[in-house]
Amino acid sequence: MTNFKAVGSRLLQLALVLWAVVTILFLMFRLMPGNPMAAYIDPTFTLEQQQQLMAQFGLDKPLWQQYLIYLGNLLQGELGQSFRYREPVGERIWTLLPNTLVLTFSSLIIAYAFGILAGAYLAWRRGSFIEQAAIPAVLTTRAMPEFWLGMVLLAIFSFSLGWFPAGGTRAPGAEYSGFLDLYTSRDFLSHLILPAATLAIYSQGLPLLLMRSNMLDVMKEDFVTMARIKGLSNWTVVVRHAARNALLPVMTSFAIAVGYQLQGNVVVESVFSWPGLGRELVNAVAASDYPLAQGAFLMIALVVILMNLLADLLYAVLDPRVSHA
Amino acid sequence: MNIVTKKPEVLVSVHEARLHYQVGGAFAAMRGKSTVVKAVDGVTFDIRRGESVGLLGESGCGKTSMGRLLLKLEDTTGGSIHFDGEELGEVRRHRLKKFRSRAQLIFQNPFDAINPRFTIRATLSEPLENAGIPRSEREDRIVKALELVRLPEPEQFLDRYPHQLSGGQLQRVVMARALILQPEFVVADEPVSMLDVSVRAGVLNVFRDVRDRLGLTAIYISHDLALVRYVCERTIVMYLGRIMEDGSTEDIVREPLHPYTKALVAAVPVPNPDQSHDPLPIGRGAPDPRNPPSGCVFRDRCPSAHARCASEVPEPRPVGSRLVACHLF
Amino acid sequence: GDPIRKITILSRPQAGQQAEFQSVQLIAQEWRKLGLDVEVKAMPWEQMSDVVWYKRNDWDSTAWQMVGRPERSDPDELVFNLFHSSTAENGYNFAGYLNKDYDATAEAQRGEIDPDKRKALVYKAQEILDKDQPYMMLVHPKSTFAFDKTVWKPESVVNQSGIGIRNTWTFLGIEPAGAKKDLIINSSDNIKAINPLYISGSVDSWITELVWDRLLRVGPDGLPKPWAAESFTWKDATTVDVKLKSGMKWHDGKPVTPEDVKFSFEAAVGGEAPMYKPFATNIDSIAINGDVVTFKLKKPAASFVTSSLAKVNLIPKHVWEPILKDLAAKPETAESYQEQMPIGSGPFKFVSWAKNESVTLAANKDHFNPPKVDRWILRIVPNAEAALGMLRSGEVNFMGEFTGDPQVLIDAAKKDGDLEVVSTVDMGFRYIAFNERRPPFNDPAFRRALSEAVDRQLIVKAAYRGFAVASNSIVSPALEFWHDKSVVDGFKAGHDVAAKTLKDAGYTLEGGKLHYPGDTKEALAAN
Amino acid sequence: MTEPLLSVRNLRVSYQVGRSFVHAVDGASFDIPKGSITGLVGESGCGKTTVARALTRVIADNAAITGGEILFEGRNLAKLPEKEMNALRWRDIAFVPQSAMNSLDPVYTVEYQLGEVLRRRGGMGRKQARARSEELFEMVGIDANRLDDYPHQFSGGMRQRVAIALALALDPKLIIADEPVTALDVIVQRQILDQLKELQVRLGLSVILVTHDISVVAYICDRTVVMYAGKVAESGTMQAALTAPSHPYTMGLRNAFPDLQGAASGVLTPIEGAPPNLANPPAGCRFKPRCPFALDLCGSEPPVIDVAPGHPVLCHRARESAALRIEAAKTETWMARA
Amino acid sequence: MPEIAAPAIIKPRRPNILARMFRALRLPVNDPFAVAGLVIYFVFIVTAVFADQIATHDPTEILYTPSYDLAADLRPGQDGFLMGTTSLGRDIFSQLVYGSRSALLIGVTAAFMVALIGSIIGLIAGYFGRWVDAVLMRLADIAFGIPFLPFVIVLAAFLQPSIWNVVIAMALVLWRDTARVIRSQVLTLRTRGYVEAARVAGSSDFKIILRHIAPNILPLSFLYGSIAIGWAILTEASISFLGFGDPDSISWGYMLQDAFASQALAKQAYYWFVPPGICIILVVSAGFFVTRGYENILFPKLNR
Ligand SMILES: Nc1ncnc2c1ncn2[C@@H]1O[C@H](COP(=O)(O)OP(=O)(O)OP(=O)(O)O)[C@@H](O)[C@H]1O
Ligand SMILES: Nc1ncnc2c1ncn2[C@@H]1O[C@H](COP(=O)(O)OP(=O)(O)OP(=O)(O)O)[C@@H](O)[C@H]1O
Ligand SMILES: [Mg+2]
Ligand SMILES: [Mg+2]
Repeated sequence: MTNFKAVGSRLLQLALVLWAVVTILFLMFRLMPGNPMAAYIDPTFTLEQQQQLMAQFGLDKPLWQQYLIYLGNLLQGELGQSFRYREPVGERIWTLLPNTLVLTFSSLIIAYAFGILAGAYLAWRRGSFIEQAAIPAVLTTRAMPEFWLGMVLLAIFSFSLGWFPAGGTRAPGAEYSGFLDLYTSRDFLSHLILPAATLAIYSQGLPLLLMRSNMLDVMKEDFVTMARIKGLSNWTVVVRHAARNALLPVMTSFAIAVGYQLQGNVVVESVFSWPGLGRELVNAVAASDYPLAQGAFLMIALVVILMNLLADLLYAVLDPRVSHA
Repeated sequence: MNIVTKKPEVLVSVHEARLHYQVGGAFAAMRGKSTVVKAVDGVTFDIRRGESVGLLGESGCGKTSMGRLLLKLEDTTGGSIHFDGEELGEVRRHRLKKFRSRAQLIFQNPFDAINPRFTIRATLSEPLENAGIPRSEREDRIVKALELVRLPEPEQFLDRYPHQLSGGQLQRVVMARALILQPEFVVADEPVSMLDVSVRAGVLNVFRDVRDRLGLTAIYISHDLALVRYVCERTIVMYLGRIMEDGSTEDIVREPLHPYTKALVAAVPVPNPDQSHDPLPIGRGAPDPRNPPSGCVFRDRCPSAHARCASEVPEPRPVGSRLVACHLF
Repeated sequence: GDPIRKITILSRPQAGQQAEFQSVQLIAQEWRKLGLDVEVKAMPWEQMSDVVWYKRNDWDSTAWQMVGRPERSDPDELVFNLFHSSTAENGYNFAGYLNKDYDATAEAQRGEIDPDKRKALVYKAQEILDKDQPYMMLVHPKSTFAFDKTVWKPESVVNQSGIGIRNTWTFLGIEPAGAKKDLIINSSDNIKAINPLYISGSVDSWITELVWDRLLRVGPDGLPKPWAAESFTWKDATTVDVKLKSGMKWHDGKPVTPEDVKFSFEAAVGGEAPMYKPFATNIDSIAINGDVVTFKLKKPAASFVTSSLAKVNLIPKHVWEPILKDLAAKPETAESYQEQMPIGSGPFKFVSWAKNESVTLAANKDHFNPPKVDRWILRIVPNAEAALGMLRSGEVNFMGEFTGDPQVLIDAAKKDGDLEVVSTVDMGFRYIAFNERRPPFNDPAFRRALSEAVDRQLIVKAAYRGFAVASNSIVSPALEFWHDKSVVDGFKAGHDVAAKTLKDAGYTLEGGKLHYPGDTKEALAAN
Repeated sequence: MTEPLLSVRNLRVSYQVGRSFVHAVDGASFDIPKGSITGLVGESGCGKTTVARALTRVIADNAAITGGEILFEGRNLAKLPEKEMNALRWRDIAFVPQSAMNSLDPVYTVEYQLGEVLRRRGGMGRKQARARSEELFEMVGIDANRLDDYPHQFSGGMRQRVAIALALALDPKLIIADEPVTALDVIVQRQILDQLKELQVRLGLSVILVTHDISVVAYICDRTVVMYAGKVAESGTMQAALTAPSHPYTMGLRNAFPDLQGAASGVLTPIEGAPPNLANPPAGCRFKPRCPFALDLCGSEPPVIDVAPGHPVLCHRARESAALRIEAAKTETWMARA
Repeated sequence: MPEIAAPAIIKPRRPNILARMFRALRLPVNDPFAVAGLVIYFVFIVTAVFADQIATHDPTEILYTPSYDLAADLRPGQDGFLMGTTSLGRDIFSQLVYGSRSALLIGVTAAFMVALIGSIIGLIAGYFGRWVDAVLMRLADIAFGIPFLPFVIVLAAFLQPSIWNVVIAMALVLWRDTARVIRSQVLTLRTRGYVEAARVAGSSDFKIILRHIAPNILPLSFLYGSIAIGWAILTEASISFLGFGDPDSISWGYMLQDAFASQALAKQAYYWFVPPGICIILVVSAGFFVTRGYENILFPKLNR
C-alpha cells in the first residue's frame, strides 16, 4: 500500500541519515591525527603495554574491520569503551545526558515563555517606541557569544554579588538519592539559574522574533479582520485568533531549538562546569578519546535528528490543516 | 486557412492520454489518503488543422494539465500524443527546439507570465534568440508581432517594464511572444480570466482575429462557456480528468446532452434581468479529484445516475455529430 | 657548509599551556638571533605526542614537561628511563640520546643500595647530562596552592618538598579551625577512574592514595617511611622483609592480612594491571611468615622501596580475586573495571562520585592514622577563573590546583584576607628536547649553543612570572639530597656565550644565516 | 418610497501610502432599501471592497473615513463611538467575505466559530448555541454533523455556505457580501446565489452584494449601484440600470459581456484604456479618458442627475442617455476611441 | 522611393555593471538599522584592510617596556599602549585591529562558501527535481543531522587548528539551510509563468536558471550569506574559547580565550576582555541588522 510505503520511506530516510552520520563520525575519528595512546606516555610506558592497549580497543585491526565491528556494536546499542575512563561509553553518557537535557529544556522553556509573550506584546505595540528599541536589543542578545555572556553573568552574580554558586549542579558534599531527588532540590535550582539564564537570554530571541513576525502576518489575515467585523472583543481577536495561529510555527520551532541548544550547550557547560554531554564531548575530543567523543557526538546527533522529526510531527499534530486532512 | 494542402488533416492526435500526479507527503499517507491525482485520465481526441477547440470544465478537472501535455511541458504517464504525426515522448533535443517554435502557449496570468525584471524588448527577444534569429532582424519582428496583437505604437513599449503596462496590454504582449515565431498550434489557457471585464473583449477579439489571419490551430481553455462560445466552434467538456462531451459549440449550448453539460449550460448567468431561476439539474457537492467515484466519475452528482453508472465507466459514444460519455446514450 | 634548514619547535597551544607557549616564543626569538630560521608549531598534546613518540625521525625539537609525583622523589625513574639507550627505540628516550658512559652510570646507581655511593653516581649522571645537553632544561616551576585559613589551621598544613601543600600528608593531618570540617578541594581535570589497579591520572591518584593504603609512603622530606608496614629491612641486596601493622581493617570490616599484601603485588604483575606491572616486575617471589612478608628480587634495585613498596596499593583479596578471575577471560583488563563501592583500607572511605562533578570521601575513624576532617570532597572546576571565584565564595576551601596566573591568586588572597597562598618549587620540570637523530641536533656543541642562547632568568620572569626556578638538571633542587647544585650554578648563558660556542665548533654566520661547520651538507629538507 | 435601511451620503475613504493618499472612495452616495438585494458592481480597484468594509468600520490600518455619512436606522455609523459600533456589528450588519477559506480561522472547528459568535455576541448558552448552529447549517443546506469539521475539510462552495451561515447567526438586518461567489465554479456559484436569494426572501433580509460580474447582478439583484474609480456612476433598480443604462460606463460594460443566450455571431466590444490611478485621478469626469461621448465640458466635475426617480446618474450628458444608448450599441463607437 | 522616416527607437539604457550589481543586491538603504549595520561593516572592512597602518604594534610580538621589563598587564595608556597589554606583553589595541582582519576573513569567506554552495545546490535541486532533488535533499537531511558546533570541534581537532576550520565546517554543514530555502524558492519560481514561458519559448535549462531564476534568488543568497557572517564569527569565537582555535592568528575569539585563560576577569582587566566582546557583538549584530533590512525588502508583506 502506498501509505505504508510513505511511512516506510520516512523511516528509511531517518535510518539513512543516522547511518550517514555514524559513518562520517567513524571516519572522522579514525582518520584524526593524534594517537589515543598519547594519554599514557610516561617514563614507565613500555612497548608491551602499548600493544596490549591497542589490542584491547581493537585498534590493531584493519579499518574496515573496525568499521564493521563498530556498526555491529552500535546496532546492539554498544557504544564501546572509553579510552580514558575505561568505562562503557553508554553508561557515562546516560549519567550525563539528564543534566544536559534538564539545562536545555529549562532554559528553552524560560526562553519560549518569555519570547512568546514578549513577541506577542511587541506585535501588538507595533510601531511604538518600545518596539523600535526592543528589536535591535533582541538582535544584539543573539549576537553575543554565549560564553562571554556566561562569564559576565558569572563575574557579576557569582563572583561579585555572590548570589549564585559559580558552577556544578550541587553544593559540595550534598548527597541525593537520584536524579529526581537532585533536580527537585533548591540546591540544584540555585546552581541551574545562571547557566539556564545564559542560554535563555541567548535563545529567547528566536521565539520572540518568530512570534512577533507571525503575529504581524496573522493580524493581516482575513479571519482576524472577520473576527473584528464580528464585533468580538480585542482580547478575543488578539489572543484567541491571532496569537493562537501565530503560535503554531513557534511551537514547532521549539523542537528544532532543542537540537540547536544541545549543540550550543558545549560552550556554556564549559563555562559553568556543568557536568553534561557537551563538556564531555569537548574533553573527549581534546583527549583523543574516540569512543567517548563518538558516543557523545552520536547522542547529540540523535537528539538533533529526532527533534527534526518531532518538529514535523508536532506540526502535523498541532495544525488541524494537517492533522485533520 | 488551408495554406498547405498536402499535409495530413489532423495536427494533434491524443490517444488515451493520462497524467497522474503523485501528491501528499508522508503524513497524508499515514492517514490513508490516496496519493495519486488523476488530472488527465484516458483522454482521446483529434484536432484538425485550423480548428479551434474549447476545453471546458470546472476548476480542477484537468484542463490546464491537458494543455501542458499537448505542449510537452509535462510528460504523459500513459497513452500517447502525436503532433503532426510525431509522438511527443520521442521529441528531444533539437527536435524539441523545433517543436517549441511550432507549438505555443498563451498564459492565464499576464502579470506572472513576463519576468518583472525584463523589458518588453528582452521578453520578446528571448524566443527569437533561442530560434537563432540574428540580432539585426529581431527588432523588426518584435515590432511586427506587437502590431499583430494591436498594440498601437509598439516602439513606445519596448523599453518598458511589465509593471508599467496595463493588464490588457500585457496580455497582448504575452500573445505577441507566443506568436512571434509563427507557430502552427497555440494553447490559450484562460487568457482573459485575470483581466477586468472591460478589457476582456479586446483581448478576445485580438485572439480571434489573429487565429483567423494566421490560420492557427488553437485550444482555448476556459470554465466559462460563454467565452468558449465566442472563440471556438468545437467544445470538449471535461470532468475529473475525463471527456464528458465533445462536439460543436453551438450544439452544446443549444442542446446539451450529457447531464453534466446540461447543468453547466444552465448555470451560466447572463447579463439579462429576466433569466430563469429554475433549480440546477445537478446535486450539491464538489468533485474530489483524489477520490473520484467508481464507474462514471460524475455519478455522485448526476440526477439521472443508475446502478450501471457505479460499475461501468461510460466510454465516449457518437451521438449525432457529437461524442458523449454517458450510459444514457 | 650548507645553511642550516628551518628548524621547528613543537609546543602545545597557549590555551592551558600559557607558560610553555610563551617560553617557546621567547626561545624562538633568541634562537633567531643566532642566525637560525625557527618556526613554532603549536598543536594539541595528542598530536604533538603522537609525532614525538611514534614518529621519532620527524621532528627537530619539542617543548615537554615532567610532572612531580611522590614516587619520583627517587631519581631512578628519571635518570634511567629518560636517557638510557635501551629506551631510545620505543621508550621514553624519544630524543634518542646515546652515551655508553651515561648508560653505565645509570645502571650502576640502580644497583647501589648505599645512599652516599648512589648519590655520587646520580651526581655524575647530572654532570654528563650537563655536558651533552640532550635536553635544554628550562625551569622547575613553582606550584602554587591556597587554602582558607579561617577554615583550616595553617600550621597543620604540610608542605611536601617538590610537591607542595596539596599532598596526602596535608589531607591526613589538616585540622579544622572552626565548625567547618569538610575539606573541599578543586581540580580542573576530570576524574577518570577510582581504581587501585589503574594509574589513570594525577588527580585520580589523590583519591587512590587516600582510599588505599600502601606498605610505605613517601614522606614530606621525599624519603620513604613505613605506613601499613610496621617496619622494613634489607636482608641483602635482593631481599626485603616487611612487617605488616596489626589490627588494620578493610572498609567493609574484614581484617587486612599478609595474604592480601601478597595478592596485591601479584595482581600488579598478573597482566590485568598493565600500568603497575613495571613497578613489580623485579619481584622474584613473595613469601609470608606470620605477619612478615618477604620480597625476593631478581636484581638489586635501590629504588624498590620508593617505587614499588610505596607505589603498589594494598587491595582486598576477597574483593578482587573473583573479579580478576572473571577478567582473565576477557580482552578488558582491571583498568576498565570500576567498583561500585571501592573498598580499601585507607584513611578515607569512598562515599559517592557524581560524574564530571565531584567525588566525596569520608574520614575512616578506625584507621591507625585517622584524619581530622570529616569529609574530603573533590570538585571538578575546569577553569581557573571559576576555581578562584569558588575559593573566595567558600564553595572550595582548599585550592588543590591552580592553572591560572599565580600572581592573580596572590593578589586575590591579599585582598580577601582569609586565604593563605603557598608556593613550592616543583620536583617536575619543563624542557626542550632536541631530536638527536637529526642533524644538526646530533652535535652536542650545537645543542649546547642553543641551550646557552637563552638566559633562564628570562624564561622564569617573562614566561613564568617569577613562579619557577631556573634549571639545568633533571633532579629538582627540591630533592636536596640528590640535586647537584654545581651543575646549575656553573651554567653560563647569553647570546654571546652561545655565539662563541657555535663559532668554536666551526659554525659560520653568512649573510645573517647560520651555516654548518666545514663542508657539512644539509641532509634534511626543511619541513 | 419607504425610508431606506441604509443611506450612504458622500462617503470618502482614503488610504495612506507613504506620504500620499489614495482616495479609494471619493464621495459615494446610495441607498439600500429594506428587504432588497443590491448589487455593487464595478471594475477591479474601483473601491467596492472599501465601501463595503467602511460600512462595518473595520478598515485597513492605513485607511480612514475622511468624510460623509453612513446612516443606518437613523444613526450615523461614521461617527458612532467605537463601543456602540462594536455592539452593532454582526447583530445588525453581518459580512460575507470573498474568500471564505481565509476568513475562517483554520485552527478552530466550524462549530467553535459559530458558537463564538452566538455565545459572545448573542449571549447564548452552550446548548442553545449548538442547537442554533445546527439550525443554521440546515438553512444553508449542510449536514449538521459536519459542524465538528475544520474549515479546510470543506470544499470551496461549502465554505461559502458556512460563511453565509455565520452571517445569519444573529439575525442581522443587513448582510454585506463581498464577491461571495467570484472564486467559485459556475455550478456552485449558481447554487450559492440561489440559496442566498431564497434566504433573503424568506428572512426578509437586506443584502449588499459586491461583484464585478453584471451577469450575477442581473441574476439575483433588485437594485444596482455601479461604481467607477471611487465614485458611484449610476444607481437604481436592476431593470433601469441594466436594460436602460444611462451612464456611458454602464453601457460599455453591457457591451463587453458575452451572453450565452444572445446571438452566436454577436461581437464583444471592449472599453479601451484602463481605470485612472486613484492616487492622482484626472480632473472632472473620471471616465472621460475612456468615454466615446466625452465632450470638453466633461473636464469639469460632473453633476448628479436623476434620470428617473431613484435613478441618479453622475454624467454631464445623462439627459441625452436615450440617444447615447443607441450609439453605444455600435462597436465602431468604442473602437474609434482606441 | 521616398524615404520613410523610421520611428525613433529609444535605445534601452544599459546601466553600468556596478550599478546593476548594486541594484541586484538591493541593499536595504531605507531601514535606519540596516544602514547602521552597513556603516559598521564599512568601518570594520576599512580597519581590516588598513590593519597594518592602524595597528601600533605587531599583535603577536612580545613587548618590553622602556626599562626592558616585559610589558605585561599594562593598563590602557600606560607606556603608550592605547588599550593596555595582555599578560604576555602584547598590545591589545593592535590585536583588536588585526582581529577585525580575521573576523572579516572568516566571516566573508564563510558567507561566500555557504551562500555559494547552498545556492548552487538549492538551484539544482529545485530546478531539476526528481532524483537530483531527492539525492541532494537527502544530503541536506544528513547535514541537518550533524550537530554543527560539535562538528567544528571535531574538525578542528582533526585538522591543524586554524581559523579556516570554521569556514570549512560551515561550508560542509551549513549550506543546508541556504539550500533548502533556495530550493523552495526555486520550486515556486519554477512554476512562475515567466519561467514556464521561457521553456515554451525554447530556452535551455541553463539559460533559464541563469536569466530567470538566479537573479531572483541572489538577494536570498546574500541574505543567507550575511547570516553566515555572524555565525562564522560567533563559531570561531566559541571554538577559540574552547581551546581549539588557531594559536597563530589573532582573532577576537582568541583574544577572549587569552583573556579568560589569563584571568582577565579576576584581574578586572575590563580593557582586555570587553573590547573584543563588543567588537563581536557589533559586527554580528550589524549582520543581523542588514539581514533584517533585507528581509523587509524580500518579504515586504511581513513588514517585520
Ligand atoms: N503539479 C501538480 N501536482 C499535483 N497535482 C496537480 C498538479 N497540477 C495539477 N494538479 C491537480 O490536477 C488536477 C487538475 O488540475 P488542472 O490544473 O489541470 O485543472 P484545471 O482544470 O486547469 O483547473 P483550473 O480551472 O482551476 O485551472 C487538480 O486536482 C490539481 O489539483
Ligand atoms: N490597504 C490599502 N492601502 C492602499 N491602497 C489600497 C489598500 N486597499 C485598497 N487600496 C486601493 O484602493 C482602491 C480600491 O480598492 P478596493 O479593494 O476597494 O477595490 P475593489 O473594487 O474591491 O477591487 P477588486 O474588485 O479588485 O476587489 C484600489 O486602487 C486599491 O489599490
Ligand atoms: Mg487551469
Ligand atoms: Mg474587492
